[in-house]
Amino acid sequence: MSTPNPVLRVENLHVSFGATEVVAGVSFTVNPGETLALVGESGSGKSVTARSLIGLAGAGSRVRAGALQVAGTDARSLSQRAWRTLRGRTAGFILQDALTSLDPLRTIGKEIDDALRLHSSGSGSERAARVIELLESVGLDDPVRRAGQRSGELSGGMRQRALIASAIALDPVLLIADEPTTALDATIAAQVMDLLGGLGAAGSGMLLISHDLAAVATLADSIAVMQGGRIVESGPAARILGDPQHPYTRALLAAVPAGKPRFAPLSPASTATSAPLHGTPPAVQGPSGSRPVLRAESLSKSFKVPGSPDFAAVKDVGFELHAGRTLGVVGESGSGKTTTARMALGLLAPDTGSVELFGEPWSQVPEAARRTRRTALGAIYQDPLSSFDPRLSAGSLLADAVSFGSTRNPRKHAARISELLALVGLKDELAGRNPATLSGGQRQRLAIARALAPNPRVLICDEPVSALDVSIQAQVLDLLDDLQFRLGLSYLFISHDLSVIRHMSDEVLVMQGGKVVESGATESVFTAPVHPYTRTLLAASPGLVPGR
Amino acid sequence: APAPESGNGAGTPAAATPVAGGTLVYASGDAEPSCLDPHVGGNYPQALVSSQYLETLYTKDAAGELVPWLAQDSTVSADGLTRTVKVRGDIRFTDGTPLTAEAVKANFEHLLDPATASSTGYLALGKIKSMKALDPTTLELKLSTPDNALLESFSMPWVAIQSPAALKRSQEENCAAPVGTGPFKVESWKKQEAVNLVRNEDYKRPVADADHTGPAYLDAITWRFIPEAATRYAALQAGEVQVIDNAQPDTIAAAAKNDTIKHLDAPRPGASNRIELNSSKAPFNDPAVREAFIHAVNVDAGIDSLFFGTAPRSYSPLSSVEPLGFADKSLFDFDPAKTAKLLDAAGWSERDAEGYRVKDGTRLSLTFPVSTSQSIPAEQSLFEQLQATAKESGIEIKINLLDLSSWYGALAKNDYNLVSAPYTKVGPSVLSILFHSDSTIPAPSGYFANLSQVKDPALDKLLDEAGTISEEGKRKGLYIRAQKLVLEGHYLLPLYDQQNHFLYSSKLNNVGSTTAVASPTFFDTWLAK
Amino acid sequence: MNPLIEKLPASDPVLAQHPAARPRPGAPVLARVAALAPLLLASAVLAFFVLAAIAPNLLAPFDPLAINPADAFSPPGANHLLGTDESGRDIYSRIVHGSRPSLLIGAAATAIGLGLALVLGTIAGFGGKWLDFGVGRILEVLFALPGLLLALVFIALSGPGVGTTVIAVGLTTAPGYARMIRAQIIALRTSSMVEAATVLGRSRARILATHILPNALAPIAVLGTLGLGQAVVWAASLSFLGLGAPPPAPEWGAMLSAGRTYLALAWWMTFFPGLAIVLVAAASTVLSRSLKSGGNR
Amino acid sequence: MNPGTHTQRRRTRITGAASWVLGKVLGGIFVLWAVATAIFFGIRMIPGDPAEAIMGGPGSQASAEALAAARAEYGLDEPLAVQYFTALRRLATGDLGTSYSLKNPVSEVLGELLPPTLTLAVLALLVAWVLALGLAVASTRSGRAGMALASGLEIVSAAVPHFWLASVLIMLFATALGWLPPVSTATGAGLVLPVATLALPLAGFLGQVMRDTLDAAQRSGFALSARARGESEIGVLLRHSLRHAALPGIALSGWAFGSLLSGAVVVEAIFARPGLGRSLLSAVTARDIPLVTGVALVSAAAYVLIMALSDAAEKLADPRMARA
Ligand SMILES: Nc1ncnc2c1ncn2[C@@H]1O[C@H](COP(=O)(O)OP(=O)(O)OP(=O)(O)O)[C@@H](O)[C@H]1O
Ligand SMILES: Nc1ncnc2c1ncn2[C@@H]1O[C@H](COP(=O)(O)OP(=O)(O)OP(=O)(O)O)[C@@H](O)[C@H]1O
Ligand SMILES: [Mg+2]
Ligand SMILES: [Mg+2]
Ligand code: NI
Repeated sequence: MSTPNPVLRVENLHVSFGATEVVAGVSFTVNPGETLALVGESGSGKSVTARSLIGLAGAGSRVRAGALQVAGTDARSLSQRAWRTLRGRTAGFILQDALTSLDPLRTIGKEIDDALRLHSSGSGSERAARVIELLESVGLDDPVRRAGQRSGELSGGMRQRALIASAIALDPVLLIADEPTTALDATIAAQVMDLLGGLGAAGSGMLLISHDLAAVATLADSIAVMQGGRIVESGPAARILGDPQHPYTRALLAAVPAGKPRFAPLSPASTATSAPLHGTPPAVQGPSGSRPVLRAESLSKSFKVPGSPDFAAVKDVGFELHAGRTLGVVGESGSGKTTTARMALGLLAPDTGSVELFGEPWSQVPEAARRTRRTALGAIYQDPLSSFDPRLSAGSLLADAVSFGSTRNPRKHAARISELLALVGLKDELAGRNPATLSGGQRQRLAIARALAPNPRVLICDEPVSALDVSIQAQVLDLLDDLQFRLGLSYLFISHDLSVIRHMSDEVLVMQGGKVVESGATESVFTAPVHPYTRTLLAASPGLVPGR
Repeated sequence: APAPESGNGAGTPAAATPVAGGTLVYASGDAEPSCLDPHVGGNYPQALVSSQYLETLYTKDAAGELVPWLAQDSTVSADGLTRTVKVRGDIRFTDGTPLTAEAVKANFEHLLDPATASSTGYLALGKIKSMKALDPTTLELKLSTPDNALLESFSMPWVAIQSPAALKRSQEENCAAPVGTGPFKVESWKKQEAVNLVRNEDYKRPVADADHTGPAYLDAITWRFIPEAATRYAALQAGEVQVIDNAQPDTIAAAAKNDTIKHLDAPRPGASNRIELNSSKAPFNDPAVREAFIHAVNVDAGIDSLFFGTAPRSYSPLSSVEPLGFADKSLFDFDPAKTAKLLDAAGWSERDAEGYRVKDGTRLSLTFPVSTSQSIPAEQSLFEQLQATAKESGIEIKINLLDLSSWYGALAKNDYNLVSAPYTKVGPSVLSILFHSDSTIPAPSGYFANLSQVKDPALDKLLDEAGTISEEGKRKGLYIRAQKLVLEGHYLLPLYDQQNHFLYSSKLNNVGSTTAVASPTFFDTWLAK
Repeated sequence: MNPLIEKLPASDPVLAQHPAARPRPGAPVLARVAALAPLLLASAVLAFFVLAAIAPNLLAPFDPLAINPADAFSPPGANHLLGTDESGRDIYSRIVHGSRPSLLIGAAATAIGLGLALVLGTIAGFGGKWLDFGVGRILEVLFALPGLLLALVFIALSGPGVGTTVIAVGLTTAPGYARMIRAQIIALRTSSMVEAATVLGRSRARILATHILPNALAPIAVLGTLGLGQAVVWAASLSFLGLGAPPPAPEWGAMLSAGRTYLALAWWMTFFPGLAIVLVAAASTVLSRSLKSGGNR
Repeated sequence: MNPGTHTQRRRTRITGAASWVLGKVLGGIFVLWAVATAIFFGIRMIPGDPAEAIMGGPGSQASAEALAAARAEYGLDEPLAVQYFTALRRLATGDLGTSYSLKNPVSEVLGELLPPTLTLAVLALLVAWVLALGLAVASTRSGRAGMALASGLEIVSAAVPHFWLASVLIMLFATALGWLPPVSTATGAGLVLPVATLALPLAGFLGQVMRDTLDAAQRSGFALSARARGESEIGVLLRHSLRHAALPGIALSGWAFGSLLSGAVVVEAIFARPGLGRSLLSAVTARDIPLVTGVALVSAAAYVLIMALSDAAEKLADPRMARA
């Protein structure tokens, strides 16, 4: 850690907004050619730290530091103009949210060109050539055409690549990447990580920020773990991953589902529910011999797109979900997972094919006929908050669900409501709160409680944990496991995260471009994939086994 | 008659020598006429603008005497049924057509043709039965009854003489650019912006009492329409325009303190500005209630505060410029005690919760439709003050502000107890129009002029006789008796003369001569450089 | 220029001794009050005028209709706070008494506009494709007609007066509201909240009644507050054109209209009623904006 | 991607544009038809005899024969349905009829009145834009107090009634200071006050929306990225935020134009400016059906056109809309 010329040296950094200090005395060093990973849960101050390094901590911020040296200059005494030279030229910055970090009104070519124009005096055509070169180097196909496209026309991965291209345009000695892969699905995330790894190898120092310890493991030379604005543990990557000392670091590592068997608890805190979790699946009927609770047969759905031919979102998808089992659905973004789920829920009529619930027609009957049977089928979404009526408190939401819509007075069903809250591990007093004031994990628990209110047999979970950070995700996954075990529920579980799917499902369905490309028992699909697409997916997954 | 002037305009001999040239910009507050030919319809805004390019057979001189203008002379037969008019032979219209007896005949025919839709001119010539040009300059008119107001009628701009050739054009064309004999002629009319008048270079004959002969001094007149009083005055102050009409009382008062703006007060002839009391229905079918009302309202206090001394109170049905006008101040004093006595006696003795008098369960309530386009704001405020003073005597006045169409609609439906309607006509014969029972018979449109709806055979007889009698002295006596009758019958509440105030820039010299209906003419006017 | 980053000792975070690091208790309170100031001010303004509308005699020293020609055109002063008009009536008292008709016209017109809009918007937003299309066309036509023409024709139809003004202003403002309410309802209809309710087995009618309409109401309250001020301005414009409340009612628009004749002589006759209108409209905008941001929070 | 797909894409874009235009044209025709119909029946419900309006307006003492002749000439004696279809047939051929009160063909009258009103409205819109954007920019760069001040200015100016503002402006700039003429002229200094009267309240409205968007853009991820790239504050503003702030302004401009036409009624009356607004007022008063219909149709057409333009401008300025 004491190389004479580090590209970045931070000592005793404090950042506060008004009276609250969000970064409280952080110190670290990045050497040339080295990658430092800054990890920690949401809100621990990672992004603020990163932004402070380039003098953009945010409006109303107060930044103080014992030392802040970027490529040898003391950044603390820089003028505005000097800061602008530093930004982009000396330090490249990749913002947390790739989806909003490019101006939707401008072409990515222009955005990248800006970086060049601001710092070098190359002619227009030289710069244009360099833009194409950069786009090519971040692995975008057809860079000439891409340069003329705007962020709205690009997928998340392409946007992130474009953003990286603009950050590395001037070969900065320091690259700061704030959660470069959160918005991306596994295949793309792996490619982006590869790209960043290549840059580190090229000699510049990199500060890589993530909330996912496992995800950064392959790239980082050293790791610093942040919690509540402080670094609680730091050291070489191998030591942190292999022999974590701080309890918080340990919890972070344990929360990663990859490699954990079905029903193994991920979170030490998840024992809030009563029964200890078993290491074996509950004794319920296997896939063969029993009648499936939910069965879909050759579902297809296309959407009208103005000005182009209809778009087939789902093509000939079929599956069976058995009582007490979990069917995982995995696939890249846009592969038709949600559309399939919506057809299963009877919210969307399939063009062809049919869905049966408990052996009876479901998708073909009118909504009025479905309504009485809906109690058997529940749903959980990625964004629980938007599925709540914003005017209702948590208790009222549950009362509404418990009473089948006849009352919203929580007192009338107090017993059942507290039972439900206990079931998902929420305290009773939360009933009076508005869901908007709950944390992400609490909201998802509330959503699960509401889905459970009418005693459903089947839950359709569409990316239920994708918005949560690893430790919270671990708690929610544990809860779902526990509920399945205790209530004998069946899950149709959708996720793009392979490790989550592997941990949760008995069988899997791999979707690509609206089709099921591979299906079967989870372990056999994961250990012996047949379809090339499944193989790519698996190869892309960071496949980290802690303690390795 | 050129009216008494305030300020020091044309009255004093111009110290400087007139210079020719320049364009006068006139800003009118009236609605823009839809037709520049005053034969069509016939209202005061048309009279104002057409006085610049059309002339009449007769006019009035500075002393208020009727004098021939396009006419040379006129005689009437002993029975009063044949009128011979001799026109001047040396005049051409601006399109080159000569002025002849035939031309005058063509004008009268135009006025009497229903397709022209003349109202004012049509009424003025209503007694002509037939006409014949005896020679190029002599026109003989046969009348259905004697009409001693005919020459006065001839002096009104609504019967001005236009080129017969021009009249033969379509009405649309003639409305856009009538052709006359005046010192100016219509060059163009840009709707909603301005009527552009240019000097008639061939004009030789002087108008009555003119200071010079030959063409006018001004090159041109731009006749603009600026409906907002405040804007109009601001434009005059800014020097954008040189003359404004419909000047507000407060601005006239302000202008008096201002050396650069002068004032021309030219009260209109004919009727005074008055409120008529509709005697055809309750409660004004009871003369006692009419009288009570007249003593209940404090007109003088309102005029004092609102008109800044620009509008002397009138006590006559006729304008103060009418020589035959008769006034009786004693009938119109503000006397709530008298009102109370009269109303108590008439059975309106009880009061309701709001303090209004009640009789048989009906409130003493008067509907007063007010046309927003005919009453200036000061007048509307005056009405509000009358409303407030009447309330103290327990009389409710409901003022309805209406646009012109709705206002006429309310009158046609007899949905009014009080109304104020202007009427301009030269001479006392206007009394017949306003108070003769014949005038209660509505035109097909529902319009009628006798708004107090007096139906008094004695009055009819007086008016008929006064209109046909040839002896001037007796005519005067008859008209005075008629006026006494309507005043004492409490059919109307006179307010003041029909207001006709002009403000103009002191750069303008020799402003002040007017036509018989008090519309200003600018033949002698010149613009200081 | 201040450096972006202040210097600290390299190690030893002497946090406690750093003056700025300690929370300053007064500052956030002050800041919060400063942030609330416009809202407080707006509420105070509206409260004043509402009080004036409810109990004008509490606030007005003079009878708004009592004329006193001798006292006409007195400038603002000790006797007449905001001066007198052409008939010697006290302007301040007239403004106070004018609050009731003016606010009532504004409120009633807004209510009519919103009510109409709610019906149209609900039909469009929840009535299916064809109804939506139909209502959409109707709204487009209403938009294409200049608002004033609509009001003028309506007033010509039924004669001027307070009732007519209310309906005319309501009619002219309805399409704008309807468009917003429709968008609101469509957004709600396709929201995951409604989807969740469907999954729980709720019927369409019930979802409309318990989720969509109640949630559409909050933005309507925002619109209504904003609309109140705008409706007062509209009504005043009609009064200005001589199509409003009949005299001598002290309605603000009518006062303005009368006063502008005397602009050069007595500016206070125009200025203060205009100020009342601007104050009400601006206050309702401020209130509506903070309602909106409160709702978003 | 292969060239074939490119052509395909271009073709869909072209047919897309064509169908957009077709949709706008059909929609526009529908709106015009509906406006004509509404006015036709609406105005006939107003008390007052159209024949009288023809014969010189209210209070005319036209004879019964003259009125009958006028009715016959203008086809007013036919059944209402016949009149309606005749009127529609005429409108379809572009014949707007003859004004009752002005006696001129309505198309001629409108041809004279439309340009001054358009000039006024377009200038007011431009000025409002400049003011709104200027204030938005000035305030985002001047801290909390600046924002509060700007917000206050916007809210107050949006609340000012046109006629009041006009009176105050005349008093101030024409009478007291004598800088500007109180009466509007076609061009030059005379335009300043009327344009200001219309533009100031509009600027308040636009400013509120634009400043919110500008503020959001200034805080957005892409602005932060740009700063992180070394972009100066001015650069962020010019290259990024302003374009975003303009979008809601463009979307509102169609609506704003409609409100400007209503505002023109008042402004044209006060500043004695010829134009559609002023003639609308007098046409309704005079029950001049053809002229009212004409004015309504022209302003509806202007509205439809402006809406289409702002739609197109929105699509141009915001590629997200183009795809939607
Ligand atoms: N501009 C700001 N004003 C006030 N508080 C802020 C601001 N930016 C960040 N914070 C607060 O600082 C804390 C740290 O935020 P930061 O964005 O650094 O977290 P993070 O570790 O990056 O979390 P995540 O993993 O969710 O990105 C949070 O509590 C956040 O609310
Ligand atoms: N209502 C709709 N109208 C048009 N296209 C739609 C609609 N719903 C979905 N699609 C399209 O169908 C495809 C499949 O969408 P779907 O939401 O099922 O994907 P997904 O696998 O759930 O993706 P993600 O992981 O991003 O949630 C996408 O290309 C999407 O754009
Ligand atoms: Mg972050
Ligand atoms: Mg999905
Ligand atoms: Ni290609």
